[in-house]
Amino acid sequence: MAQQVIKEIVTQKEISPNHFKMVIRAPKIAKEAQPGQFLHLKWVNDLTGQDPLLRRPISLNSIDQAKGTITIIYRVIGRGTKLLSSLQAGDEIDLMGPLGESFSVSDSASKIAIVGGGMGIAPLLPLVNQLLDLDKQVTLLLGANTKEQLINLAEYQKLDVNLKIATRDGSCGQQGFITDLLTELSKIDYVYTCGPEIMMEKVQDWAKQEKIVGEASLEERMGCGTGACLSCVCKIKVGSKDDWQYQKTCTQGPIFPLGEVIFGE
Amino acid sequence: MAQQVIKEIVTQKEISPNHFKMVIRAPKIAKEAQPGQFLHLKWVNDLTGQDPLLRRPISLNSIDQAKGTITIIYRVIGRGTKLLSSLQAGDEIDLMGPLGESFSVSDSASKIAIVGGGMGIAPLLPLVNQLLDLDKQVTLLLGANTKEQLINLAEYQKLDVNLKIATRDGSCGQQGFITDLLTELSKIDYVYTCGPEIMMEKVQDWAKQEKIVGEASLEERMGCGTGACLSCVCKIKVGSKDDWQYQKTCTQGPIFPLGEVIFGE
Amino acid sequence: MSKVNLAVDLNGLKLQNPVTTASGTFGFGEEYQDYLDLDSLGGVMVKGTTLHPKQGNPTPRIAETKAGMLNAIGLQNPGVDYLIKEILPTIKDYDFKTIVNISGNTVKDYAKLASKLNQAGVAALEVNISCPNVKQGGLAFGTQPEMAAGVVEAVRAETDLPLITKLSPNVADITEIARAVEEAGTDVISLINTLLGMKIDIDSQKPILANQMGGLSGPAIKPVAVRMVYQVAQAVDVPLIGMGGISNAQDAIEFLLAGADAISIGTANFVNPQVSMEVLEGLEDYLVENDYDNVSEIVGNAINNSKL
Amino acid sequence: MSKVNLAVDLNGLKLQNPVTTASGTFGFGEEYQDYLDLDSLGGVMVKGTTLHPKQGNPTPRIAETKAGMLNAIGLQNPGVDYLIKEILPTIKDYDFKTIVNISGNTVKDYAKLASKLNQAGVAALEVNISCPNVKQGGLAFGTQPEMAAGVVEAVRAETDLPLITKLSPNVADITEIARAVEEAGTDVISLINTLLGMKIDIDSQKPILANQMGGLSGPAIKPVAVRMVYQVAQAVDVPLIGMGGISNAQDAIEFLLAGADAISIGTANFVNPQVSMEVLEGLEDYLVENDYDNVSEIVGNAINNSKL
Ligand SMILES: Cc1cc2nc3c(=O)[nH]c(=O)nc-3n(C[C@H](O)[C@H](O)[C@H](O)COP(=O)(O)OP(=O)(O)OC[C@H]3O[C@@H](n4cnc5c(N)ncnc54)[C@H](O)[C@@H]3O)c2cc1C
Ligand SMILES: Cc1cc2nc3c(=O)[nH]c(=O)nc-3n(C[C@H](O)[C@H](O)[C@H](O)COP(=O)(O)OP(=O)(O)OC[C@H]3O[C@@H](n4cnc5c(N)ncnc54)[C@H](O)[C@@H]3O)c2cc1C
Ligand SMILES: Cc1cc2nc3c(=O)[nH]c(=O)nc-3n(C[C@H](O)[C@H](O)[C@H](O)COP(=O)(O)O)c2cc1C
Ligand SMILES: Cc1cc2nc3c(=O)[nH]c(=O)nc-3n(C[C@H](O)[C@H](O)[C@H](O)COP(=O)(O)O)c2cc1C
Ligand code: FES
Ligand code: FES
Repeated sequence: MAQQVIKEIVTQKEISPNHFKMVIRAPKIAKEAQPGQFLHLKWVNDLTGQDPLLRRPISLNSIDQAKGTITIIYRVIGRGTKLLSSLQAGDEIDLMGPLGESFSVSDSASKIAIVGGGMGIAPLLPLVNQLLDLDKQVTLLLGANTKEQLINLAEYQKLDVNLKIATRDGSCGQQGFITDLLTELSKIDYVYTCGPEIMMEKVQDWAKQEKIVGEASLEERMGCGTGACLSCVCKIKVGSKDDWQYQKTCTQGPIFPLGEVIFGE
Repeated sequence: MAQQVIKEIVTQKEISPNHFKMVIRAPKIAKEAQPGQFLHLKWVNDLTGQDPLLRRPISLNSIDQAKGTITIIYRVIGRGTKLLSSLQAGDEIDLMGPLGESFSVSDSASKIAIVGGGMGIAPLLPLVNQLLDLDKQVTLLLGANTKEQLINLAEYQKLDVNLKIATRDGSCGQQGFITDLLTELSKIDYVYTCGPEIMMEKVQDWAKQEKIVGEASLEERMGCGTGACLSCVCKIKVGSKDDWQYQKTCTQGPIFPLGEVIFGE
Repeated sequence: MSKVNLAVDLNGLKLQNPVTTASGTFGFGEEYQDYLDLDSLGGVMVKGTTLHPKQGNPTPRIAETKAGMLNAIGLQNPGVDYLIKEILPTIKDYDFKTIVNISGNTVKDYAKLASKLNQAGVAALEVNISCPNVKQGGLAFGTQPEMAAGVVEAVRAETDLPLITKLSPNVADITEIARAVEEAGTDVISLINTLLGMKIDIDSQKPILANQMGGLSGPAIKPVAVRMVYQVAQAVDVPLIGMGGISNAQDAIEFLLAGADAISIGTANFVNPQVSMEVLEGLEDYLVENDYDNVSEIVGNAINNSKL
Repeated sequence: MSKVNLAVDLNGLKLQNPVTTASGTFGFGEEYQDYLDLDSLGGVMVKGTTLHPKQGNPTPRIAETKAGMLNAIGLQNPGVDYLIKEILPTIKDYDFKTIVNISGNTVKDYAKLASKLNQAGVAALEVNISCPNVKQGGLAFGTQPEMAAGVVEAVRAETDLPLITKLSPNVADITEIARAVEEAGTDVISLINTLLGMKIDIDSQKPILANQMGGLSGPAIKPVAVRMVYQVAQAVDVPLIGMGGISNAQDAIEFLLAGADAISIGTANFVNPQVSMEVLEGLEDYLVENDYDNVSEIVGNAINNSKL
């Protein structure tokens, strides 16, 4: 069950320029949250007043049930994330969560590919851990502008995953887009993707061609985070060929089946 | 010449419950400012956004030309002063000043009474010092709710002034209103007053009756602080008996001649 | 046990307290069940409903502004038949009053909606003549007294349910519209809907909303909303439900003092899903502290006091 | 030496750059001489002037709201004769264009004001048909197309000066008024004036402003202002001066993209007396960074881009 709670920040660290990692003590959320879910955050401080007015959705980057903590990793974009980055250990943060649907794990699929790009790498760590726990073979394709922006790289290097990397500046792995490496994959049963729309669209096209099922994690501007306001909708194919519906990214997503997402509209 | 500058806070201290004293390094303002003038303040911090939107007028409580510092003393009332009180040494503050007319000092007057009440005591210290420098005989009447709220009491006790005190709770001086002590005064040439309207009105009535000239320092809600917006006006008698004009507290005041102020409208 | 009587009777629409949630911001109530005790709300205005299902506008549908937000949802909803069959049964057991907000392209649409909902077991209808996000109808009905009255009369003819008419703030004289809908038979007036606004992205040099313009809501519009309630309260006799920027109990009290008999909370639900409970508690505290027995004792006090 | 051409020609009113200060918020300019280089402003709209001196409203005249403020100054001013004799001579040597904002109770008032100011050496007149704070006239002129046109025609007949007409946002369809004043012969349209609003003190249970209602300005109203500029730019051919909530260069650019040829800064002067200079610099930076030669190249781009 989702809840709204005010929690304490355990640590906050700038892990690379403009990228922050925040650990929050929230045992109940840590206990319930599943890979792919997100939080809807507000900075608790009388002094900030109502600017920005709305909350900010951020994915769970790690869920530590034992310690009762959750971790988020985010990039500073505008005023909201800038404010978030000014918080320190001991400060309080107002969060709603865990929200949204989680990634689903198919029993039959054993060879899994996960394609993450940029900030879209952030929600993948709990998924990778879950899949490894289930003894799946995981090929992880990570793309970013620079090596520094490859979120959780060090963690992944320690895990038993087949890691493939592409950076725009060539500072790590192959120079170019991570989707360039899709052709290297073979015999994949299931693919997960999260990242820029253009990347996910390419993954979807590739998966369709290769007849691979999978899921994508989407981002949309959110108001309520509860399914009430209908601001976060995305176009999802339903029924016959050209039919589609607006579905809510916050409650029906953010995870949607690959092949059904109509990107770029 | 008034200026808008961003300056550093040297110290900020809670001197009694909800009352704060802030020292700011501002050599140029310290050099130019005269007793009775005020600052128009804004908290410099991106995080606060635009709430409150407007600046806050606060009087100069001390002007130290030698050290290049100025001091303000204020009470926390609403969100603006609450924010102000959260600032710490080393933080920056945005100030416009020095603003307004200063108290005028008459060469011919030698026996001076000064009647201050509540927060209205705050702007009086520089005036007292100035008058003492000019070898005037100063009787200082200070009123407040409690002893704790008698601003600068310790400083005044060290100065060569005839100090009379009244508090509402009787914790210092006579119990009651400071205006109750007006009748004890004799042979006063000039009177200054600053405090609640009701107090200043009583001082004005008394001065009129005793045929004493003087000045009052007024407070009005301010927008610009520069004389541009006409939000801070007060009713001042002009010309013949019942004629009056709205005058600007920020530039034509805050100091106005006693006897000419129409209070309570 | 409450020490003050918070119940309000809006011309027949009885609410256990004056705190309701605004249409389009609270879904069908259930979306918020994890966050608060829905049973303690006075009423829930459910999402704007149309005769036929609507997909709504393309995204982005919202944009933030200073102390406010713009929305151009475009009335996405599953249509009245689906509402009656699939949704209303799931919320009928809550203690709050379910009020269905209806929107049409034509007067006939409104009448049909009313007739379909008449026996649907809802507490009241809120006639939205003020949605700024649909091309036809909507806004036009809300800005012309005769058209506004026409819609209300048509709906009135089809239903015995208490009728709330929701006014648009995008007019020169809101009292004119208020009087027109009162005469046409509305039981209650709710106000305000959103102000029409827009935001431009200076990098792409395009409006942020796919729909270009949208409705401005949130704290930014509160002064306009309070003013309109204050004006309408003096112009009509029917009870008012005030809204626009309410974020806390103080804001809600301002609306009551301005002449609203009940209030509705919109955008603030997104910021703080428990805001309606906090408003309810804060209102009760205010009444107790100031020795009132009944919430109605403060309604319109600012009008009376400013005439002193 | 500026790398971009910032000069604008508003139907004959030539400004060295598009940054002006809004009437009632910048006095006669001189009030701000300690804080900025007045000579670098495009224009200064001086305080609203009436035929006879006016005392204005009782205090409190202002109240703060979320991201905005209410004012009910009530047009306190020394009257047009005093303006011409005592004030204009003191500001005539600045490089900014002095624009006199005029308000009347009757059409005749406006005509007389125009005729008195015709030879007074000012750069233009701004006809305020939109002041919400005076009982008679003002607002009424701004909400009815025929009355608005009547005022403009009467002023037009008395002066050869460039004529700016300032519109009220308190209307259902601002394009209707805009077209009416364009036809009546205005050279330029400025918009928006303040939205009518109100704030109530919940302790005293009274409106905070002595005048009860006042005009809402500041960042809160920017989305409404941008929307109206965007609408009016598509409805008329005369140039526009956009205003309402501009606090920085980004805000100003939004107005230009929405279709304003110049902009005016009001409330933000109170918050930051140097804001107009910062807007000017920020605008120039934006134009340079995006390789424009002329500020006019971005005017209305959001309109064109949203039609793509
Ligand atoms: C389900 C979900 C999970 C997310 N997880 C992460 C994460 O783990 N790490 C991370 O860095 N970012 C994540 N994002 C994106 C993050 O929400 C935005 O970067 C953030 O809202 C920007 O806020 P701002 O005030 O800094 O930026 P501004 O640009 O000032 O924001 C303006 C408005 O646009 C919205 N907005 C801006 N960018 C986005 C975006 N990409 N997606 C949705 N709304 C946006 C904001 O919420 C706000 O309403 C996620 C978004 C969604 C929807
Ligand atoms: C010339 C002048 C000198 C002043 N000097 C001092 C001083 O030395 N020490 C001190 O403690 N206070 C002083 N004040 C009063 C001080 O400005 C207010 O207490 C302060 O503005 C309250 O702001 P707030 O946001 O905390 O309160 P809020 O009540 O939230 O403010 C709301 C609005 O009302 C205005 N306001 C509230 N109270 C006053 C007031 N008494 N006078 C004018 N405007 C007010 C605020 O500026 C703001 O615009 C002075 C006022 C003036 C005009
Ligand atoms: C996202 C969103 C959707 C809305 N949808 C509707 C609607 O369907 N019908 C309606 O009458 N009002 C709708 N409104 C208007 C609100 O009910 C309310 O009148 C307005 O937002 C002002 O209140 P607030 O400032 O508290 O949000 C909507 C508002 C928002 C923010
Ligand atoms: C204190 C104050 C006084 C004003 N006086 C006038 C006036 O005399 N004439 C006029 O046309 N507009 C007047 N206005 C309106 C402004 O010129 C401007 O149109 C409005 O404030 C919106 O811009 P802003 O949000 O940048 O302030 C006044 C505004 C304020 C805040
Ligand atoms: S954010 Fe409100 S429905 Fe998804
Ligand atoms: S505060 Fe603007 S004129 Fe005094």
